[in-house]
Amino acid sequence: AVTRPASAHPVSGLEVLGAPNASTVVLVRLIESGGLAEAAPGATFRLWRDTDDLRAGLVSGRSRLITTPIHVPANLANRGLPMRLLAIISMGHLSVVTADPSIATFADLAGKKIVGFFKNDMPDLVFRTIARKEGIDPDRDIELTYVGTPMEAAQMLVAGQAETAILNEPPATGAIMMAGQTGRALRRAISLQQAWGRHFGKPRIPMAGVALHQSLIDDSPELLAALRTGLAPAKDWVLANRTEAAQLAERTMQSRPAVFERSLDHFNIDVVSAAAIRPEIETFYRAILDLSPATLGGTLPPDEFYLDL
Amino acid sequence: MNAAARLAWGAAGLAGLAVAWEAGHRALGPLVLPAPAETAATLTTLILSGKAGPALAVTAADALGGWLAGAMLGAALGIAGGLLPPLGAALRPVTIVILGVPPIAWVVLALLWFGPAGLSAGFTVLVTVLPIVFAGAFQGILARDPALGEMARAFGAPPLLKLRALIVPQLLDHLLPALATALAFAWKVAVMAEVLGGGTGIGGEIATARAHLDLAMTLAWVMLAVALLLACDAALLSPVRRRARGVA
Amino acid sequence: MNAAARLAWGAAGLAGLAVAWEAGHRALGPLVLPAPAETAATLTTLILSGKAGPALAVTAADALGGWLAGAMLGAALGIAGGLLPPLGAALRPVTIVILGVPPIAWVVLALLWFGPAGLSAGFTVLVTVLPIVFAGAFQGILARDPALGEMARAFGAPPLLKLRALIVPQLLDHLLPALATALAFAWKVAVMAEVLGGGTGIGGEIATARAHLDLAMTLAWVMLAVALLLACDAALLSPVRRRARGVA
Amino acid sequence: MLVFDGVTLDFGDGPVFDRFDLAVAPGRLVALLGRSGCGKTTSLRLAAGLVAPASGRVENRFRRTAMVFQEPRLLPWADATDNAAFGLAALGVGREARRARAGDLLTGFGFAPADLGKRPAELSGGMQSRVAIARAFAVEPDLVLMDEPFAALDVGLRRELQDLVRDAVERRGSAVLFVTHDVTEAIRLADRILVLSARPARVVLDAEATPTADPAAIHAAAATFLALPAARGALLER
Amino acid sequence: MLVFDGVTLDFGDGPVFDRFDLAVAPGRLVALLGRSGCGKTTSLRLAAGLVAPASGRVENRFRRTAMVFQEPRLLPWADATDNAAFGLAALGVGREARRARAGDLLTGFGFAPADLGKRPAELSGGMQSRVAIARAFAVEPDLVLMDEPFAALDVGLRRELQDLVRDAVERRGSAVLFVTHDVTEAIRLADRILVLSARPARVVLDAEATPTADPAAIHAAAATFLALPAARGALLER
Ligand SMILES: Nc1ncnc2c1ncn2[C@@H]1O[C@H](COP(=O)(O)OP(=O)(O)OP(=O)(O)O)[C@@H](O)[C@H]1O
Ligand SMILES: Nc1ncnc2c1ncn2[C@@H]1O[C@H](COP(=O)(O)OP(=O)(O)OP(=O)(O)O)[C@@H](O)[C@H]1O
Ligand SMILES: [Mg+2]
Ligand SMILES: [Mg+2]
Repeated sequence: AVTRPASAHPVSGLEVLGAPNASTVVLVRLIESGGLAEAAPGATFRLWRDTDDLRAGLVSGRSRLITTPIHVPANLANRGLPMRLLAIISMGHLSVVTADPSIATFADLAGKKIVGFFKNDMPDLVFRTIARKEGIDPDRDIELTYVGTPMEAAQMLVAGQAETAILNEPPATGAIMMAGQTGRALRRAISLQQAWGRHFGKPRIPMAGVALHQSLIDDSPELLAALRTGLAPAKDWVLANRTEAAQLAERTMQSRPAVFERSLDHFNIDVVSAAAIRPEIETFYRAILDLSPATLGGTLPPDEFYLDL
Repeated sequence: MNAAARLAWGAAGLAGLAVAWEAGHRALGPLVLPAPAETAATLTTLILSGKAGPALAVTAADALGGWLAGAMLGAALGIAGGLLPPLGAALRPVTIVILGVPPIAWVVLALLWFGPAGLSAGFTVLVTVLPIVFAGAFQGILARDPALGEMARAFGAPPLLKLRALIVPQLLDHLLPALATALAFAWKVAVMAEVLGGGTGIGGEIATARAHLDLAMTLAWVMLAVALLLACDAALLSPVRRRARGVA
Repeated sequence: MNAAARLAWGAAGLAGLAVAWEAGHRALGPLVLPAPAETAATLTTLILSGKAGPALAVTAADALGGWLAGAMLGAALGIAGGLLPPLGAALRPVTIVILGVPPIAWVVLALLWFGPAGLSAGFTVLVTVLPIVFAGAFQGILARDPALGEMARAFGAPPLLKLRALIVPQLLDHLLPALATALAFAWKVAVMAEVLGGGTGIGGEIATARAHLDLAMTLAWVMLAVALLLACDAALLSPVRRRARGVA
Repeated sequence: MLVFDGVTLDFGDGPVFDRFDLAVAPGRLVALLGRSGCGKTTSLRLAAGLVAPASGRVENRFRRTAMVFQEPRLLPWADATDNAAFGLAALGVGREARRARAGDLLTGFGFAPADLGKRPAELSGGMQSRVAIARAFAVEPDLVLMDEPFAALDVGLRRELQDLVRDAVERRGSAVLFVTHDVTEAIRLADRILVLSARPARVVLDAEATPTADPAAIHAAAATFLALPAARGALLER
Repeated sequence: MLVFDGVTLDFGDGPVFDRFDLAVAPGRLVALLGRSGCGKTTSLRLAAGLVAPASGRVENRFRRTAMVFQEPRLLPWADATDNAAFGLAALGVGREARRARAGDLLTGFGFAPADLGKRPAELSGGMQSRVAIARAFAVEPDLVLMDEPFAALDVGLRRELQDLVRDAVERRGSAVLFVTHDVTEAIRLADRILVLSARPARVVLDAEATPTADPAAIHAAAATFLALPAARGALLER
């Protein structure tokens, strides 16, 4: 990428859009701790609800810094929007939660009824990819039905309407806690991250990251610099100050502090340079491309997509 | 105005809409609004590839099934409520509540009763259609001409004749537009319920297209649903509209 | 039936609904359907804590603003379309399309034009309300008595008098139920748009409650929205209903 | 037998009837005269059971009653034939049979074949009246309640239909309660003429009569009738 | 001046008028007689510009035209006073003034104060007619088109209103085109009597007349009139 000479003008009125995903707390901490105050004074933060919301923010130029599942910026880049991936902040947060004591491994899922969410979207694709690798045909060997959101799947589990569901965080933690209050025993039977590791090397899935619009990098190299220096300490603070982090999440992301805090162990936050784990990211992208090329807009993103942290 | 002129003007209106769309596309770019031509091309591919048929069948079943059930229930309750004032007064706020409760509240119930796949989209449609048709039928009954009712009583007309010869023709004046509105809602709500629900039908395909951030594909599916709605309106309601007031 | 009796019967209807809810709660348990009493208690806490007020103000602005704008536009177009048959024929399919296109198709547009918090929920409401009111106004114009129109022409009544003394009173027969239906939809759609949108208003609170898997809280917010809808219906439409046909 | 016994009725602005009595026997045509707004139409509606008296009793022991309203009251969406056949439909007569019967009646009342399929909005005022009259006579009623039935008809048609009514009374023994403003019509048709006062309606003149078709006799009788102080007071003076 | 010049009109089932001519001058009351369905109402609608002729010309050069329809055509949601004031509202008269004027007229027509606020459904047939007549005369028209306006009125009211019409013709010089079925009414009122044939309507009798209020003279003239072969053929025979 061509970078213009550094300008002395800070970016004003930046709206940071966070993915509705617990790992976003890293970027929130960075903002709240004043890490971006110099480069982007008055930056505001808001969760986006769906990709339409995100797309409108990006196209209008209101938002140029986001956290997001990493297939989204790749897809947008392939559609001609110059998006760049700076860092991975979540190494996966999917698990199979069940009340069925007979389920311990993927193989045990055969013949069971399972509730999934976001059909054909990333969580579903990850599950299907792993299932294939485990020798299970998700369309034939298991009875997979879908609901609209993880909240509904969690609700069904808690209410006893379903025995097994694929869940993300924090709904998985929330479901287990709520069921516990009524004496129903739910547990995380399978970590999809572990399962992934058996087939793709490391037991982690680079799922969510921080991405920017190229124009933001051009306008304010200082902001990029601030992100580079601030993200890792923000993560460290979150892991070290769990209670405060949960309060922060409650204030800015409307999470429930108790659930958030417990869920911290399971959503695998980390801060890793995109360029540094490009091979792992591409493994993930290829797995998705195999199953559903349209998810990424057909191809791998170009070289300039990956930024160094 | 005859049927041909009406059709021509209707086509002109739709053409105007297409022009507005094209203008929007030029002004805002493909990431916000893909070109109508591109969308139409995508739709053609969809149809030719055979993907459209099954999705369409599922959505049509959801929309029309829910519409039919909701319309029959709504019309029956509306007529009964119109003829029996206390019943009508009791039902009116209930239907407003049913109408005003956002679908998220129903989703829980629907999931529970019908499971994630099955009938929950149809149920959501029913719940939307029922109050609309109720209101139309209710108003149709209330607005009928008392002078004609007296005439029928003076001739000792049995209830069935009154219904057929007096009530229904006057009712249709209010019921038909309600049915048309409800039909349009039925398609929209069926699609939305599928988008938010188990991922079947046109709505499921839209959800997938959205997950792919593929706007042209999303709009192609929407276009298909709307085309079907217009076809349905023409096929189901126009004949009734033409026959309205033609009853003996 | 007088107003007091109507009110009493209406309350009876709502009580019936509450009983059905309680029965559902007993049959299904609190994890599927919280008790009405628990929900009401949650709602009371919400109101007393002062959280309800601001959310409610946002949603009311979205719902009523969108309703007002959509109703005025829809009524104007419906009346114009009813009086000018070619315009009516051109607008009818356009409004069906507007009605039948699921919001996902224009949510990007709305977000782009109006921003995530601002007016996009109101715009979604407008787009839903407009076709409903259009259909009502259109039908109201078409259904008017030609004999009275001839009388007015014979006396050389100016357009304004015709509108006031002839057209409006006949129109209200169809327009009022359309406005009532549209109002209910306005609340529902505003809440839904907020759930899917920027997280403000009652819808935003519902989204949060859902994320917390807190059903009682979700239903408490829904109840608040519905209560407001009923209050609105009583406050805005009942007076018009009473005055209908009372015009000189 | 139709009997009003001490009938009282009030629409909220003073009584229309106050202990009003009336009786109509089979084979009799009773004409009701009275100023506009005195309660003639209301008495027919009471007889047909369309309003109930506040107190007193209305008893209609006839088997089959039909009514010709002051306005035509036709179904706007049905054609002339179906409208005329409505009473037959109420009796359960099949569609073909009732349309044939109604069509015959209307043709007898001067309808051209093309007019039979017209809807009310396409019919002249007098044609609408004739459809309403055909609707009543199609059911061959024992009691016919007629509210100024011939007001919109030309002299020729009026005479024909007057003859039809007399015929029903004399040959079938039907009873008729006949409201009219036309004294000559009352004299031509009635077995008994009642003149009502202004509200509350009271019978101020109750005259037995002999129906006649002779114009000279009718005019003479009308002049005599209107010279009676009671009739004069009730019908002409303010 | 109102002029029909070679007017042709067809509703799709044969011509109602075929090159029909007619002229009404100020200060003249022209009565139209003819059998039911012959085209009398249609001629008034042509005069009022409510239908256009298929060919020929209708010219109405009067400044202010008012019409009394065959049916009352009242606004069901407005009370008697507002209905009678409708024509004044069309002229832009303020609400208070027009209601006062309409109320006076109706009171003159025999309305009790309580009746002024009634809606049409609460009025008797004759009361509705009177409201329609008041609506027309309230605007003090130069040309009044009247379609059997007094058919629903009792003898007394009819005479009063007949005098009102003659008064308008004689004192204000209004022109009146007056449709009636009642030959005596035509003779009582008209300066000229036209008898129309069955469809297509043609003038089969065109008689100058002298209005009179003397009952004996009216009855004699009516008998003479109906003895004319043209009138007899058009009005009485089939
Ligand atoms: N809108 C219409 N469509 C078809 N035919 C019509 C229409 N209006 C009137 N006609 C026909 O035109 C003829 C004349 O009708 P018109 O109302 O002028 O009669 P009229 O002389 O006023 O009769 P009446 O004394 O019964 O009131 C009738 O045969 C009628 O059926
Ligand atoms: N529904 C009603 N509400 C209030 N008043 C009514 C109602 N129906 C009739 N009236 C009043 O009752 C009286 C009698 O009315 P009715 O129609 O019986 O008169 P009528 O003798 O038939 O007169 P006309 O000769 O004018 O037809 C009138 O003063 C009328 O205003
Ligand atoms: Mg009467
Ligand atoms: Mg006529």
